[in-house]
Amino acid sequence: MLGSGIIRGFIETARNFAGSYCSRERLTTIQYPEERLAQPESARIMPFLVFDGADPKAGLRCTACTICEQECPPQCIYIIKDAVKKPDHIGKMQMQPKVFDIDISVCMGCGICAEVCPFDSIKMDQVFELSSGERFNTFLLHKEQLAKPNEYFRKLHPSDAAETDARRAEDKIKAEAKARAAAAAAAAPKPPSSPKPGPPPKVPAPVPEHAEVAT
Amino acid sequence: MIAIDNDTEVKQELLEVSMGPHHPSTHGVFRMNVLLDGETVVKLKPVFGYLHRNHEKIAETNSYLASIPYTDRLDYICAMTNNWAYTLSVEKLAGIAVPPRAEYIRVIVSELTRLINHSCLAGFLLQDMGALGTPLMYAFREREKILDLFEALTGSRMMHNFMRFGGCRCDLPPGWVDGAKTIVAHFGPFLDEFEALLTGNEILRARTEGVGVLSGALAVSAGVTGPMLRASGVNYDIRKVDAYGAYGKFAFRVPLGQRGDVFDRYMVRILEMRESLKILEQALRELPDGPVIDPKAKLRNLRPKPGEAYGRIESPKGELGFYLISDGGPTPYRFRVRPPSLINVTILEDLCLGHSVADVVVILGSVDIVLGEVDR
Amino acid sequence: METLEQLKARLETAIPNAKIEIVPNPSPVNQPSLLLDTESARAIAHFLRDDPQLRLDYCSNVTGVDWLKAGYLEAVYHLYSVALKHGPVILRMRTGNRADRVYLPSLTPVWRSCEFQEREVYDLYGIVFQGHPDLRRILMWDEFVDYPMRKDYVEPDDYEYDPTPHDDALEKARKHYPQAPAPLQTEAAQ
Amino acid sequence: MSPLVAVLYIVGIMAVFGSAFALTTIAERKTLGRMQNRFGPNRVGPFGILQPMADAVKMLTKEDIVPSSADKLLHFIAPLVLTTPVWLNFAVLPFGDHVVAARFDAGLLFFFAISAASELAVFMAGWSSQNKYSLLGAMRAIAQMISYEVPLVLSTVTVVMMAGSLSLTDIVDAQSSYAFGWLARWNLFTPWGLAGFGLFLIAATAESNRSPFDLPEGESEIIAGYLTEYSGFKYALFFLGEYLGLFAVTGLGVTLFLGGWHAPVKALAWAPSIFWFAAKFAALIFVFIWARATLPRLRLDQLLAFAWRFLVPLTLINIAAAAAWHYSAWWGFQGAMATRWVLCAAIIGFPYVWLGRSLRGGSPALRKYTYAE
Repeated sequence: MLGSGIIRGFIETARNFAGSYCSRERLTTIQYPEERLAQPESARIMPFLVFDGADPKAGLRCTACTICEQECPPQCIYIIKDAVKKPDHIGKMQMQPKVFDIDISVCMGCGICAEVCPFDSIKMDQVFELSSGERFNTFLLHKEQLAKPNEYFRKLHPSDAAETDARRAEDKIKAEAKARAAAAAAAAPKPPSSPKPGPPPKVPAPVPEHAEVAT
Repeated sequence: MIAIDNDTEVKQELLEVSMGPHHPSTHGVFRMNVLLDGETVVKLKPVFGYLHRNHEKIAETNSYLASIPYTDRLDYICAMTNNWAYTLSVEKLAGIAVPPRAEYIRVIVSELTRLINHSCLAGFLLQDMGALGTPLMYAFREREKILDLFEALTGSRMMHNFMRFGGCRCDLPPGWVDGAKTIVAHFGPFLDEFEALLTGNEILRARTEGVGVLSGALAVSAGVTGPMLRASGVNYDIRKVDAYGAYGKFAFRVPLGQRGDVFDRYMVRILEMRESLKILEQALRELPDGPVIDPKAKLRNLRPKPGEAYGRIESPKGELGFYLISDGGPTPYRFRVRPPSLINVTILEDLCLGHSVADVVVILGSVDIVLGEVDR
Repeated sequence: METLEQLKARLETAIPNAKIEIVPNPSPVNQPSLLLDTESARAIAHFLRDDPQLRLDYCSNVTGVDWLKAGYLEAVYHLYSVALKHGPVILRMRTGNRADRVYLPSLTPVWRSCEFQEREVYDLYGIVFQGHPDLRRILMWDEFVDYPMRKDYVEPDDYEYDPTPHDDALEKARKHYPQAPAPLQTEAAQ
Repeated sequence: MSPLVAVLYIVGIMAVFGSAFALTTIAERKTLGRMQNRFGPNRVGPFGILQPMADAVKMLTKEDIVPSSADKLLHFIAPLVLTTPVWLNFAVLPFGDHVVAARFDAGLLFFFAISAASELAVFMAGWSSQNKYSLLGAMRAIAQMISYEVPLVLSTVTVVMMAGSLSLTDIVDAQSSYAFGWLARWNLFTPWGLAGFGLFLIAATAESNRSPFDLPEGESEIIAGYLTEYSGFKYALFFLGEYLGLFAVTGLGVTLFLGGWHAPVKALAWAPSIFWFAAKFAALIFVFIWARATLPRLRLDQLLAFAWRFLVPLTLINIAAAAAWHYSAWWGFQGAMATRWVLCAAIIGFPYVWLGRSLRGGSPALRKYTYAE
């Protein structure tokens, strides 16, 4: 007392002053544009749409089911269904979005859209440098800007992507087996008349690639 | 103020000052209409609403799930506890059980949140006292480590959106428990360092002892909760009273103050952090295996049976409660947040009367309000 | 703690002309509540606070509910006992209607914690608490006229220009800006 | 002194302390940063060394805002009134061997007379701004500066007594010899000098409105005090004036207690005298910065109580200690030096403890906290 507490405080700041020259522990600043912290796998900033293969339009996993639109807390997703259907990875005909807009000036990055999406279509991006000097045409992202290849998703969230890819591959195998069984069943009583023999050229089966990425 | 009028008669006038919203200590979101006699406070009326966004109304138009990320933004320093209070209320309303591992994880993240809140509060308090941010920077240094941990777990540093009805959104990533153990082990020495800088400091004690004394009786009547209530010597900790979650399984003590002044409020928080470390050590050691979410719990389309429920937890700032009424629809019919910050600030005027302007800032700091929660 | 029925009986003997009803709560959590009449509410509140068996000295939560279909507003109080560590006991009071008979007795003289919360209920629901020491708007600004938490509240048509309008905002934008600025035209062209 | 030399002195002082101002701002920010586990400014130029230039450009290009209800004339001249006289303080400070602009016989008196002008400027600023916070800040400043002028002057009285002169050059000369043939005979190395230096430092901190006595501009309480309504160049002038005041009082401290431009040990006396002055000056400035990083702010009533009930009595007692030291100088018995030290330490030490206790209102026991299970 009578000044001893103040002197203890002085010693403490002096320790930090000296420590800042010899220990990273006492100089914690990350000098941002030059230095960057690695983001953890779970990091989530803004949503994006995953597509398979090379064509963002044909490979888009989104089926315009509008679940994300309904669940989005700040209502920043805006979907209009297209009249034309397209086949998905197991060959089933699905709806596709004509308009898929995300207003990222409203989006709060909660990740609920990615969580509720039953088609593994919407996932969370990790790009955080989103500021722009132009506020009119930059923040309402359309599906062309949102669509990112599956490889990108694998890079961001390797374990999540591995699980997704495995599940989708399994779905596909099951669907093919089912189609074969159905075809076989159909072939037994009468000549085969399969209208859709699966979409082998459409989906470039991402299984082997994924195995490499995941390991 | 002394004004000399024509008859050279000395006249005493009161000075009315509007502290805030453009005041460095109110951060643009809070105002106090203060009537001063010299520098002594004669009257003080807090004015809120600068951050009002009617969270309750938004929640009444959104599904139960979609309100979780909004609760992150109530008390933006302690998103985890906000999540927990809300999910607890919905679990009560819909009768959802939580698996033990999820309960443990909830306790761990909540106690880490308590460490963040209390250490930052001490920093902000000293900042308001003019210590130029040094304690705040030290607190932030430690907070960063915990935020890194939260980011690895939830993907976001502050807006965690982590808990779900019936458990937690995801399991702990590999290596997380070890990271948490390291942080817990290092936090005690940090607190010693922090206290060396502050607790014995004569200036701090002169500024805080006997300032803003709150009696236990007034505190209870005014609904003051959390460390502020306990600093006034009232033993009421919802972690003990309700023993929600897994809190019944841990040995910890509740520190109580004697005089209810600013120094007691500061010290009770420091001691509470040390107790939190004990809880964390136990929880991290005994963390059970198993699922982190009730497999029967529905993520979407939750439609609880008509009825109502009030769930509350001990958030770092006090009793955070959610009062929900369901009419059987997909959205809550009534969604009410019981914000500890707003109700703790009820007695601000009682605490400040007779003190000087400089003390108002310190008292306000010791009440520990977050305007995101006060205004909602 | 005694059951709500016992409490009701005890209250009715202690306060002779009190009219109390038990409001059941069908949800899994067992939290039924007491519906008080406005005349004896404050006497009941005093009794609950001072009764040695109850000592409900802590009013945790005060809130309003707008029952649009039933046509009344309701104030709900959650009481706990800090001294005896039990609770909650839930009190409700109902107004006559939603337009002019919106008066309820304030319980701020009994529990100080109601002060800001009753102001908030007044602000957002328009329930006027008689006997409140300082009943002003708290979250909305003083000149605001409507009560935003009521179920039939229509938000004012005060659209501010939104750089990325979509959905309802786009409709509004079109209405407010018939001569659509550039981004709206690109939006419309889609 | 020829006019040419006078002009040289004027230009030299303005150049040196003007750049010292720039250097101190950056050094202060970097030191504070290091004490708070961060870098401090390091973006403008190598290691952020050009930060003061950037600050200057920012300050000078900012809009000069004058409140419409302000007293325009007073508002305009207040920064000038603060900054102009401060320069005169440096005239009497001996920076090195025969490096002093004006050898006043009453140099110390002149110094204090000049530095009192800053109070006027501060009140002008606070009053003319027509802002409640400015006025509160100005009133705080007046109360604080007048209160702390007393201990500041009293703490220097001992030095004047021992040197027998008010001239700062004479005071430096009185500290020029070396004890035991190697250790400088600075006033700091005597019991009264040590205590006097501590008291002087505290009073000087308060006098120059530095943390923990920065109440007149206590940001968290009254925004920026009397500076609230100032912007741009005028604000920069205030800033400059405050730092110059700090430099002047630091230079005075070096002169009075740290032996002026003399080397600490005889073996180092070969270094230029100006270097020693600069080194001591920088060390003292570092102490001020260090205090700023460490201490919270006092409250006004505590500040005044501290001045009148602690510092002033203690400075008076210190004079008695100096007298005891002076009149025991003829003691020649074995261990006389140690006895004198103990005597003087007791004369200061006991009142220190007693006054400190009474200031804190009784026993300063740490509180005990109970726990509920």
